[in-house]
Amino acid sequence: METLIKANNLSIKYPNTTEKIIDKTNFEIQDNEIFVLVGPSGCGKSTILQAVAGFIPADGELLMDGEKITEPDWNRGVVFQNSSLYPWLTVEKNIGFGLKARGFSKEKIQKRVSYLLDIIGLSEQRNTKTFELSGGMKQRVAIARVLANKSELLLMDEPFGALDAFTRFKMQKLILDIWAKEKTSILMITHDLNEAIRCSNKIAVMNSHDKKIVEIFNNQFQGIDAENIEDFEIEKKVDTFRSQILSLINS
Amino acid sequence: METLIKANNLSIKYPNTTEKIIDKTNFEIQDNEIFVLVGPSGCGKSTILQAVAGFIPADGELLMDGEKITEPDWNRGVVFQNSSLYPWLTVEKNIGFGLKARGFSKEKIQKRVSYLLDIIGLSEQRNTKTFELSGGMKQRVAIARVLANKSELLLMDEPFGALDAFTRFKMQKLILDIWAKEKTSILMITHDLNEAIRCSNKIAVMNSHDKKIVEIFNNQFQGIDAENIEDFEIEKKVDTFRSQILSLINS
Amino acid sequence: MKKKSLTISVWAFILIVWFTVTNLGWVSPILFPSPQEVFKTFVGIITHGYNNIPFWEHLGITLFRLFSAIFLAIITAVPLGLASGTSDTFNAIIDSLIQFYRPIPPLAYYTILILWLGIGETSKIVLLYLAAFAPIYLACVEGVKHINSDYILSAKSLGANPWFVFRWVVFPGALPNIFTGIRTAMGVSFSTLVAAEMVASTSGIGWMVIDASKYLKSSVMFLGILILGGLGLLLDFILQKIEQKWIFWKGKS
Amino acid sequence: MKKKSLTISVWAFILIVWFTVTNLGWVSPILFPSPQEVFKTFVGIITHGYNNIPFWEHLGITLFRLFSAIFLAIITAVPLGLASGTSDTFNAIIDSLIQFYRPIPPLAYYTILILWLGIGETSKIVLLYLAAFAPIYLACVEGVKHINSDYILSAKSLGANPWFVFRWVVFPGALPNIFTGIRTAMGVSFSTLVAAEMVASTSGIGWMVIDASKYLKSSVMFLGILILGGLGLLLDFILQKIEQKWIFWKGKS
Amino acid sequence: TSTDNNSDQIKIGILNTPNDVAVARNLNYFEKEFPGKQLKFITFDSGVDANKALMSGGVDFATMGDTNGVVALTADIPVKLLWINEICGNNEQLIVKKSSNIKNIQDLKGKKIATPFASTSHYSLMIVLKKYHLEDKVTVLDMDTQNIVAAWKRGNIDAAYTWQPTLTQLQSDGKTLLDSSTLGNWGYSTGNVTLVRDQFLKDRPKDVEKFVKVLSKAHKLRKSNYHLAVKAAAKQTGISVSDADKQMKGTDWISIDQEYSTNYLGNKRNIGQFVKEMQVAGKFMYGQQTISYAPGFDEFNNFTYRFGGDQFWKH
Ligand SMILES: Nc1ncnc2c1ncn2[C@@H]1O[C@H](COP(=O)(O)OP(=O)(O)OP(=O)(O)O)[C@@H](O)[C@H]1O
Ligand SMILES: Nc1ncnc2c1ncn2[C@@H]1O[C@H](COP(=O)(O)OP(=O)(O)OP(=O)(O)O)[C@@H](O)[C@H]1O
Ligand SMILES: [Mg+2]
Ligand SMILES: [Mg+2]
Repeated sequence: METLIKANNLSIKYPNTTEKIIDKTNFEIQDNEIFVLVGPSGCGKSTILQAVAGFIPADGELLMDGEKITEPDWNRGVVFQNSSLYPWLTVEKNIGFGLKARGFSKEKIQKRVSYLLDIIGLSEQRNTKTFELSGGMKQRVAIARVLANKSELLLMDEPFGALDAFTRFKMQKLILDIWAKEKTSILMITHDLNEAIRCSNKIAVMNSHDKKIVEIFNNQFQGIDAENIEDFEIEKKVDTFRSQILSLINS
Repeated sequence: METLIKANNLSIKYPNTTEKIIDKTNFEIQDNEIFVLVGPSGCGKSTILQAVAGFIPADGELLMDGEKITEPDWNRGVVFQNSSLYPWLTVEKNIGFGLKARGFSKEKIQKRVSYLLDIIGLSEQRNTKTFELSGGMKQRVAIARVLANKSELLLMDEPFGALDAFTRFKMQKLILDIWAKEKTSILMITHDLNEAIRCSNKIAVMNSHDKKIVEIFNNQFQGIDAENIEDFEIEKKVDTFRSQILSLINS
Repeated sequence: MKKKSLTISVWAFILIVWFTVTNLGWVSPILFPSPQEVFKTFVGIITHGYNNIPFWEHLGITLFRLFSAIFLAIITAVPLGLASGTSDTFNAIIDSLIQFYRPIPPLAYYTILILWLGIGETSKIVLLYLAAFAPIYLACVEGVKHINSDYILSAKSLGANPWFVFRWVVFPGALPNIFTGIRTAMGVSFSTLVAAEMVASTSGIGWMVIDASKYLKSSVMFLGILILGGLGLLLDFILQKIEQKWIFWKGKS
Repeated sequence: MKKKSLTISVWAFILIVWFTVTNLGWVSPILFPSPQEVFKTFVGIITHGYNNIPFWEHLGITLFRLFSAIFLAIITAVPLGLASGTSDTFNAIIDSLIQFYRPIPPLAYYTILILWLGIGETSKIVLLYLAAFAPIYLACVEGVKHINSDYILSAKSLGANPWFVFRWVVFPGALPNIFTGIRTAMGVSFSTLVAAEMVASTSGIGWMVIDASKYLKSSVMFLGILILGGLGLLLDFILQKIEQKWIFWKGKS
Repeated sequence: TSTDNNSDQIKIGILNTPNDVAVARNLNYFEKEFPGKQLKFITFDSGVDANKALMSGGVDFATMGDTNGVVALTADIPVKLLWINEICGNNEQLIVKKSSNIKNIQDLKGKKIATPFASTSHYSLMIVLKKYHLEDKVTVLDMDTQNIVAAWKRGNIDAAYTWQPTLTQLQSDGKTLLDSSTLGNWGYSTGNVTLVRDQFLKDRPKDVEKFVKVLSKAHKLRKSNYHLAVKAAAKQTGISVSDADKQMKGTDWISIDQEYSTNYLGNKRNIGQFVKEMQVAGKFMYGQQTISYAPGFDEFNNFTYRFGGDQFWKH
């Protein structure tokens, strides 16, 4: 496996304030890995994601494929908590947005969009206005819009935070399916530990005062439905794992 | 125990549509009981709560203390998902709103507000503007505002839906503490099964097509932290209970 | 609908009071011409025109002035406003100028416009144009400033270059505001219409009212006021319809 | 700040161009009086007044007319607007009347106002009042309609009677809108100022501009325009400050 | 500014009163003198707007009160004083309400008097007030003629100095204290004059001569056939013949010989009396702060077009 993102002594502060939000943190995201970031509200999760996206400048080393990240790039697609689809464009046009911006031909765009609509199960809604979709549907379109670019890395900031528990569960499965098919890397933020356990390869934990990632766990339970485990041996392990993470978060 | 709320063949439709959202459902809420309603998005949970609050009219029988519910009343306090505190009033004035509206004396209001500020741990924020509070603080003030009236029933529609997992956990404890102190009844909606299990005496389940409450469970696990159970025997039982509810929700 | 019938009754009531009061001679016909009188004047002006110019020509020239001004305002204020909303430098250059001229009553600078541009159509249209410019400009700046920043960040991280972002995100994102600005501009321009037609005109609805007021022809004044009121409502209604059709996503997200 | 210094440079540049062009005699001094000339006029008017009336009296009478009108508009439009926003019946009665008169250019009905109310202060103040009324009224209706319905439901289920709900929820909830309405009203009224002072005045800043334009005293016209622009900015600035202080919760929730 | 050199067009600013221009228009004198040329008549309510039009090149000729002519001179508008259309007499009057108990000019003390500012009436009124030392003891209101009628009817004003046809509307309950012929006797004549743009004069002096000839023809007609002239003026301005008669009787139309004599505009060698009185008016207006300086005789001398007159006025 190769290293896709490398952060070395990464520090971040917002231009309008003096205080450092992130102070000398280190992490790596490998190729084809789902890297999930958890931590209490306000600890700086979104700040890290925005730096990786290239939305805000950072001090220290922050590399993608060995190159410094300086500005947003199609190779790092972002899914926001509130889908941020363009209401003036149809579902199809939203998904094709990145490809059009990058100058692909109509046919190529058409083909890729059809394929993605199929994956997210919204082929029927091709020409629907985005504001007529339900929350879950919107989030699926937002994911497809990012996938269209075949970018190496997906960045997702609490992508399912606004969805109800049941829709959320389905979306987690979708993400895992897509990840298996498209062989992409994902950096995801969540405040739901079960979601983290179900989706990730690695779980990076932050607490409210250290201004950095305090621990990165390898997660052996990817794919598991953490709320409904049949096998009690496994359940015991998951519980221990969860407690471990929780105590670090609250540390 | 006495019956506080009694719904008999309750049907509800919105004035501007023809379709019934709730069709002949039955339930009872007893004195000093926490009654939690769960179900998929759009099944009509909020609709039932609004009817109980007296915000929308209902067909069939809907009684509180044997009397028909026709309009909002201070005896049924409502906590909304987004606190709906009045930003033009301080924390203190928000909490005292109901008492002032009902004509209580300044001293009485003062006393009750101080007591409640103490309970919710915001005595310091007495004169703070509400929009300077964090989400969790706001929700605590919203609960105190309703408690001030000493109403018999609290109605809460996903009161912690907008809070992060960690704040949420604390708020659940607060609710149980208050409930123990103030001896009130609560009708609460949530889409978090663990929250339902932790807080409720009874769990009423709805699914997406029956337009009614399909089952009401007695919950023996009140107070438990469903995500971190030490005792494996209990954990097993909780899991079975949760699966049972989930399968009904998805039926 | 109960509401509608109540509204109609109110207007009917006003008409009846107007009719009664004027026909019983309780008020002087110069202060308050009777409805029949106004209607007769209306028929007369429709059939024979006013001051030897057909009514439709008066209406036409007024609308021509108004629409020319709005059109010019749109094609200049929209680019300037969008630029000013997008670029801080450009904003620093242009914004204070517009903020300064905006509150000045148009009549204050009309004389100077006439001295500069003559008494013809140009000065009239420029007066209306200046009234219309500021609201559209401000709406564009506002529109750009209030675009959901996630929209722009999304576009950038999808690979859009600045021009693409502008064309497909900033512009459509600001459109609802721009359209509101155009409606406001139409209103402001419309209310400047009479002032614009006050000097060296011999046609236009606004001029008609002014001319009538010189000779105290009350029924023509009333008629002109009613026509202007109706016309104002109609224009705004049309703009509203266009808005609903073109800016279908307004208020949605 | 870079932005601020750029803005200052722009104004400095304009001043320099103005100075150069006029002092080299490239334009006629009636079309474009020189800055020194305008400044000299300013000093003259400050010290000796205009038309034998001190400058401060001109300013005072203009502000008196404006503020009287705004004050009257507030105390009438706010209750009517709130009532119209709250009660459908009341809305049906009053709304269409206001929608109808709103677009009519004030100058169209000024003559009729003069016929009805005379040439004194009354007709001037009423003209400004009518211009100010509609924006405040509409803002109140809007304000009431857009109050978070949870606010009202909360209040009811906390035991508030309708009057208490109105006083402590509807009114403060609509206040941010009302204040925006007042600012708009000030703007609209201000831009009607010159029209109001055009007839039978012998004082007021607006009248000064009109009088100067009769005698083609360009430097006075320019000065009047500059004063009106500055005054308009100042008034809006003051209102904005008051708004920030009183409506501290605006845009928060 | 649109200084078009379209020599097929003549743009003439007019007042909507029964004057020599109206007579000439109605009898097609202009068309006869300028065959094939495009004549554009633009009506102005007052000299105020006419001056703006002259300034911006919107008209080549414009008729206005002589006080507006003074304004044009001090505002440095590139124009020349070409013609006196009429001398004001009893067509402009100081009129008071019968009910106001004003018997003589002294009684005006404390009263409200309306007049259109910057007009000849305004000037005449101010002269009267000055002569009787009433300047600071009355309220002078600036009103358009139509507003004077409305204010009069409502009783908002006690007196007005204005002209026909407004006067007729006031006369039923009004009493005349004095008219402009008296002012003329005092040496403060007023009148309506026509100005021509310098550029036009320079480019097309022949057309200017023809223009004067046309107006002179109207003046001659009034002398030779008063009734025909009144009828033509009435028709042109859309008023009744009797109204036109009343208004025209109040004014004096002087012959072309008189125009360019020392009594009025002056001749090649000497400045005219009317122009001298305009200079006095300028001094007075400057004293009133209505204009920015008081032009001297020299300036009025240059302002007046009279040297070319010798060659053609005998036609
Ligand atoms: N644009 C900004 N300018 C200045 N400070 C900011 C900005 N955005 C966030 N912050 C501050 O940075 C800190 C970290 O914020 P961040 O949004 O990264 O937290 P988070 O971990 O994503 O929290 P949450 O779970 O609530 O989304 C907070 O203290 C916040 O106040
Ligand atoms: N004001 C309204 N007018 C008409 N229909 C409504 C209204 N509010 C809700 N509905 C409809 O009633 C149904 C039930 O809505 P309700 O809000 O009660 O669902 P819910 O169970 O609370 O869902 P959620 O978990 O998303 O809050 C939905 O189909 C919704 O479209
Ligand atoms: Mg975040
Ligand atoms: Mg709900």
